[in-house]
Amino acid sequence: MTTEMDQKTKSNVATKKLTLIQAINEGMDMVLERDENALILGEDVGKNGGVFRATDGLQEKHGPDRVIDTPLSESGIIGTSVGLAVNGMKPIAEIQFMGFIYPAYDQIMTHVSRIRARTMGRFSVPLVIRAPFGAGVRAPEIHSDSAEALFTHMPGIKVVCPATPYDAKGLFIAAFEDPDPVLFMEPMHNYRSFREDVPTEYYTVEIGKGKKRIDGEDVTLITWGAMVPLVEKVANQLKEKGISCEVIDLRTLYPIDQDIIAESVKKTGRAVVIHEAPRTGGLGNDVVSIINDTAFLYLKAPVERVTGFDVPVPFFSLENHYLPTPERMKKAIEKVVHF
Amino acid sequence: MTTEMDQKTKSNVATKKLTLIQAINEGMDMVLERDENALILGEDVGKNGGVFRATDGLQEKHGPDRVIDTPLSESGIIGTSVGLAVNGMKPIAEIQFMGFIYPAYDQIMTHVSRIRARTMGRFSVPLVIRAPFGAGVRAPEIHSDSAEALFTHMPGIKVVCPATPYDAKGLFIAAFEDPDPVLFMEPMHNYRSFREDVPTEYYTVEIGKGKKRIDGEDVTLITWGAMVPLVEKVANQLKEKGISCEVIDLRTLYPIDQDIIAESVKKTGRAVVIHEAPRTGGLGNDVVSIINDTAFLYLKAPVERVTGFDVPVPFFSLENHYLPTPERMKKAIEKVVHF
Amino acid sequence: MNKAYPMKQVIDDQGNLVDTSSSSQISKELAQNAYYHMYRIRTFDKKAKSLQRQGRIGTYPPFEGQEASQVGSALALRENDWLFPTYRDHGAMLTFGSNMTRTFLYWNGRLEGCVPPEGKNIFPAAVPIATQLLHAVGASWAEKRKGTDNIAIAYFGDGATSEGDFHEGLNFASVFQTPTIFFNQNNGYAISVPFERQMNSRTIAQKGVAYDIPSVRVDGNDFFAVYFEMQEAIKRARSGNGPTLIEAVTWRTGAHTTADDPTKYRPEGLGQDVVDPIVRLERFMKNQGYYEDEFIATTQSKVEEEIEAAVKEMEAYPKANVEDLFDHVYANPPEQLMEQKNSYLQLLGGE
Amino acid sequence: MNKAYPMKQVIDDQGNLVDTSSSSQISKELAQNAYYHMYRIRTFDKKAKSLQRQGRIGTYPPFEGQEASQVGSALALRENDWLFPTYRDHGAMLTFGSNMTRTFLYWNGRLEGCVPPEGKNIFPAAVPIATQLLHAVGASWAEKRKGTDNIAIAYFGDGATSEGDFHEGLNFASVFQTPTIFFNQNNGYAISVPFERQMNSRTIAQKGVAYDIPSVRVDGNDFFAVYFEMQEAIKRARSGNGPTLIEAVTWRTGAHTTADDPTKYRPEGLGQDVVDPIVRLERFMKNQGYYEDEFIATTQSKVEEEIEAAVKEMEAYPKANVEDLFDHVYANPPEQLMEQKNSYLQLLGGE
Ligand SMILES: Cc1ncc(C[n+]2csc(CCOP(=O)(O)OP(=O)(O)O)c2C)c(N)n1
Ligand SMILES: Cc1ncc(C[n+]2csc(CCOP(=O)(O)OP(=O)(O)O)c2C)c(N)n1
Ligand SMILES: [Mg+2]
Ligand SMILES: [Mg+2]
Repeated sequence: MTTEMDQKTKSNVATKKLTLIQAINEGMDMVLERDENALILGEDVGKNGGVFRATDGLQEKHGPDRVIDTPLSESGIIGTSVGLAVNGMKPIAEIQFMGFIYPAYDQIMTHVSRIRARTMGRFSVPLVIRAPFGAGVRAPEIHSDSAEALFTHMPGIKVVCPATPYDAKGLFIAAFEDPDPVLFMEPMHNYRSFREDVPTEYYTVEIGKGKKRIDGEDVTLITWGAMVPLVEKVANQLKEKGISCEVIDLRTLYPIDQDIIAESVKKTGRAVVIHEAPRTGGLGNDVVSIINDTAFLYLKAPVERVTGFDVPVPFFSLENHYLPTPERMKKAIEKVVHF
Repeated sequence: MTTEMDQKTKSNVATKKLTLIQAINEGMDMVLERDENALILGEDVGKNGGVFRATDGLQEKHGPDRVIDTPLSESGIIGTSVGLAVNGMKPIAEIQFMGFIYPAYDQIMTHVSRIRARTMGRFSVPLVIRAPFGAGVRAPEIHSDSAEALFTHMPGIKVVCPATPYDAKGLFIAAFEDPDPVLFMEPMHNYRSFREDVPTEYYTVEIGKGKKRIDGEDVTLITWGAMVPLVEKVANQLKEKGISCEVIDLRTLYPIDQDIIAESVKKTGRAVVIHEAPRTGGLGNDVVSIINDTAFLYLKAPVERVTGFDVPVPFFSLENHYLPTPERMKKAIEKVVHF
Repeated sequence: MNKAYPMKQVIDDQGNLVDTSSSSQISKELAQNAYYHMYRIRTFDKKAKSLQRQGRIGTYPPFEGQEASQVGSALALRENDWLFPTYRDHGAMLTFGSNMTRTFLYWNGRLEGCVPPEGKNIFPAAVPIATQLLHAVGASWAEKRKGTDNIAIAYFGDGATSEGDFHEGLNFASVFQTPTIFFNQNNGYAISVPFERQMNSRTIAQKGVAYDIPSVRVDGNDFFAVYFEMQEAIKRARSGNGPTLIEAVTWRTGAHTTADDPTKYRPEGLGQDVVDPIVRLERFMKNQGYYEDEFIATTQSKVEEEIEAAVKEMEAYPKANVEDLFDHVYANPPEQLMEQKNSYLQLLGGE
Repeated sequence: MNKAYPMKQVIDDQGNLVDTSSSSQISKELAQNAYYHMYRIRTFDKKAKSLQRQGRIGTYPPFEGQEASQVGSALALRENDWLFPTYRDHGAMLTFGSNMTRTFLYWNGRLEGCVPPEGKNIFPAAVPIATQLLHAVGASWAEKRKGTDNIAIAYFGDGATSEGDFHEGLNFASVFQTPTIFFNQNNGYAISVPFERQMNSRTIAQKGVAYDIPSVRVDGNDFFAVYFEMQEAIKRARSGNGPTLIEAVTWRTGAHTTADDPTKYRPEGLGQDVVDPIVRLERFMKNQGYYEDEFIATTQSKVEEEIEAAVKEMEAYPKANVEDLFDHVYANPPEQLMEQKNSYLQLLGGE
């Protein structure tokens, strides 16, 4: 895993080696510290510190009035957050797993995302909705959905998805500061899979900007979330075989950084999009459209998509077949390179 | 509006001139008549005959046990339908407007669409969910959403969207006969906008097959629902200007008829997708991907998308600006033709 | 309506005082103020229906018959309270301080109709049924957190009680003891579905038991009954004693909306025994000597004038601005959206 | 647990009969059958926990402590009834006739675990909380439509009462008078959230009032209390008198799942006064002379054997079939999906 860091961290700011989930915990701790209107709501986020321990220690430190165990009620959590947010609070709502966000879909679609537009800015919902997502951790049914496309197709909300500890803390703080609602997707597969240097200070990573993780010449690999380390690995392996892959981590899924995609594909002339969610309706199609719109004349081969199949995320005995494998990625990369 | 009809209707079967909503009413009447397990559930579908009169007369004819007014509760309607369907009934559930389907999203996503897969076929949900959708009829807020992309990205369900009375009756009956759940989207703008000859007999239109509505040479226009008549009009206008447009009505949105798209774009080398839903995450992106996958080498210009903007469907004073206009379509068509 | 379950009443159909426990609080001023507001919103409602018939506004959901509920509840509120209405509660909103021109604009499909006057905590009408209950819980919870004694009221209908959000809202309010008033207008119908098919329970008030929320059933056509029960609930809320559920039993005199035809589903004559809430108040005022000709005449002319002016202003309002389609979706609209806007404006300009 | 609200009990913690109204129905056979099933599922549960610790199955949610509730309810059902469980109700499912090998397979991430034996109406465990209540309403409604007297039971926890689907399910059942039993196991916790923070009401039973659904609170650690109250509810349902809500007050002895650490949130010693339901039944059986050594010995060896065989079968089960990923999504899979399948199988074959 590349642990390239931004400018500021290359200078001599203090850092700590953190996992992705620790970085998010630290981000939450900091905003609770700095903004008295910040509060956390969710199922088991208090005493238990969250089923993944993302909010570990926060209730103890900031009090049960700031870090609040709610009833088991996703529409309740989000609907109440709307009311809190329009009245000056800055709620951070945890949805225990993204597969359980669906009961709140109505509140998010018809209110969270629309209140600013409906009231010409008179009311707004500065709400962060955190949701662990993705397969590959042998979780029970429904726990492993990747539902980003249901939210990127929802005007009025932003969708963010860090892949690394550094980005996780910085994007979380940016999401918190954002005047609009942000869905903050946490790849649970990456929660503890590696550590990297994370500045101890308060910093943001800009929403709407992707990141080039590996420079390459022959083909652009575009991905996000838990796929990022895997795609990097594939890129490194292919380098040895003489294929030079550029790897882009989108980091923000709405609004997508079109420039970083366009620039890279103009250079390489070839692209593969990789994501976990099912193929049809997946965000990969948006990336194909962006390439179509911005780099058509540079394309040397059709864009390939390596995605989850058009099936529900299966029981865990089959999940590794559902998820994009290095073999499928390589096959697609070779296909575009040798087109 | 072209009223091309299928083979069978060209022969001498009896027909009646019906509007789209009458055709759906007739389809429901027929399945209630033929299948004692068919039943209709929804808000105001009984005595009132539906807020659009889609179920007009059906309760009177088939009884309040077959055409059932439910409490105001979308998750209730769909969740109960799951239980009815796995136990031998064939429910037809009406969601009053597609913008009110969101409270039922959890039941559709986690149960309706997954039960067959989860139980290896032991249980299945032969359920038709009817939902009027789309803007342009001066309806109040939320009533005008086009949410197809939230369901085409949902493995286990099919999505159907007739644009004409003939297709409406035939696709409805096909949806009813389908062993799997089908979301049946009804373009309310077309409910009464024109009539065509509809066979009085029982017939189906195959799910998964698009329809070429106008033959053309220069560019392929791909669309569905309420956009179909509008796109046909634009195609006819441009013919006079010397641009020959092929118009394809997808009719089924999942699974999409890839062949009809590929064949046409291979011929014309140019394509424009037109739909009402917002651009980002819209089904238009899937069409772009299909073209990328199947007709890349034939493409003479990037595919254009003419869609709703990335904003919530606005209040009706602005809805005609939100919806794709003939001007926007023409601009896009001219752009691809003169690329 | 279910007459089998008793409900709180202060004045009866004939305008007689039947419960004297609050009579010391009944004054000429209160009665006249109630009358003024009920007359005002009734006249607004009539005007809106007629504008719709003439095609000058869009589909409109009349609240005729529910004026005592809407005015009785809204008048009990205080400046900084929060109001979360449905599409049928523009009477309550106007009484609490909505702008009338903007209310007409709302029903004419204009975004401006959702923007309350500066300083007024009036949420735009919830169209998706029952969703606003949770917003009221959240907003009133925020007041509690800030240490104020402001409260929030959520309006909703009988049909709304069937949605999951009704339940989740009451449970949250109960668990967190938020200062929220759940104000139900049981007007007998949810579009075409009568109360008895919406639920099997004979009252809505009893649903409070599920959450140990104090609840009360009140005659929603009796201004005083509504107003005094609201005061009880508000007192409880302001003093930190949590939420209340109020079932105001009333009657939708007309159609669900101007697009609806109640003769399709409502038995002829049903509801004809319901005494109009304004008539009832008039009778009471006459009994008490509060029904003064001059007051009535002034009220009528003042209201007519206000409404005429509002209609005029609505119709003279600058055309809907296309830029508004794009500009309010985000505080800082993303580049893609600005591109969509610019290219569309360019196309429009070039026409 | 809330001891302030009385709940129905037949035998007390010491195994003494405290309610004799049903004592004529208590027989040695019934007691021994109850014991057999409770012992059987307890042993299954222990085995599952130990398999999980050894990495031989995935995350597992133990039901230890809830055996009287699960067996008492499931034994009251009849062959053609419908059972809609949660992830924690494999005890009830096994008692009603689930296949044990497949139950292990389920917790080993295998699709086969969701498929009930032919003819058995057992739905796969609902993971999204409270969703299954509506399925039970629908399935039992279908039975009513078919004119049978079969019923459906939905299992759910205390936490589940907070979801909208709980409310919508009870309302539908009440309005359509479906033969549905809503069987709540109030085990004190929803993961880390205790009953008192999940709701402000002191019982779950009282929530039935909202729908005019008959409800009862029963000692969920008392097999007989559960079994007899179930019979009442079932009688009502089969005879066309609609749904019942049963709150079985019990206790989750262990962790929420094998991934959970209750010491993080559960005060030490809490629940230690709860007498294990199997111990309680044993005491009763000893009091009555039903606790026969031979019966106990046979039961133990029979259960051990069955479980060992099931584990063996589970572990010898053919490897998960990749084709199953694709083949059951639709009755007639679309072309696109078949292409995805074929190209993936080809790639796998080529490895
Ligand atoms: C979630 C949702 N489902 C359906 C509708 C359509 N609809 C609008 S009003 C209405 C009836 C509401 O009845 P009630 O709650 O009694 O309020 P009332 O109209 O009588 O004031 C329905 C079904 C909606 N607006 N939202
Ligand atoms: C809709 C939904 N939200 C959250 C979860 C995560 N979750 C799994 S079990 C559980 C607690 C359930 O508590 P309860 O209903 O009391 O049942 P118990 O586990 O005690 O048997 C939660 C929150 C879920 N499965 N579904
Ligand atoms: Mg009503
Ligand atoms: Mg529990």
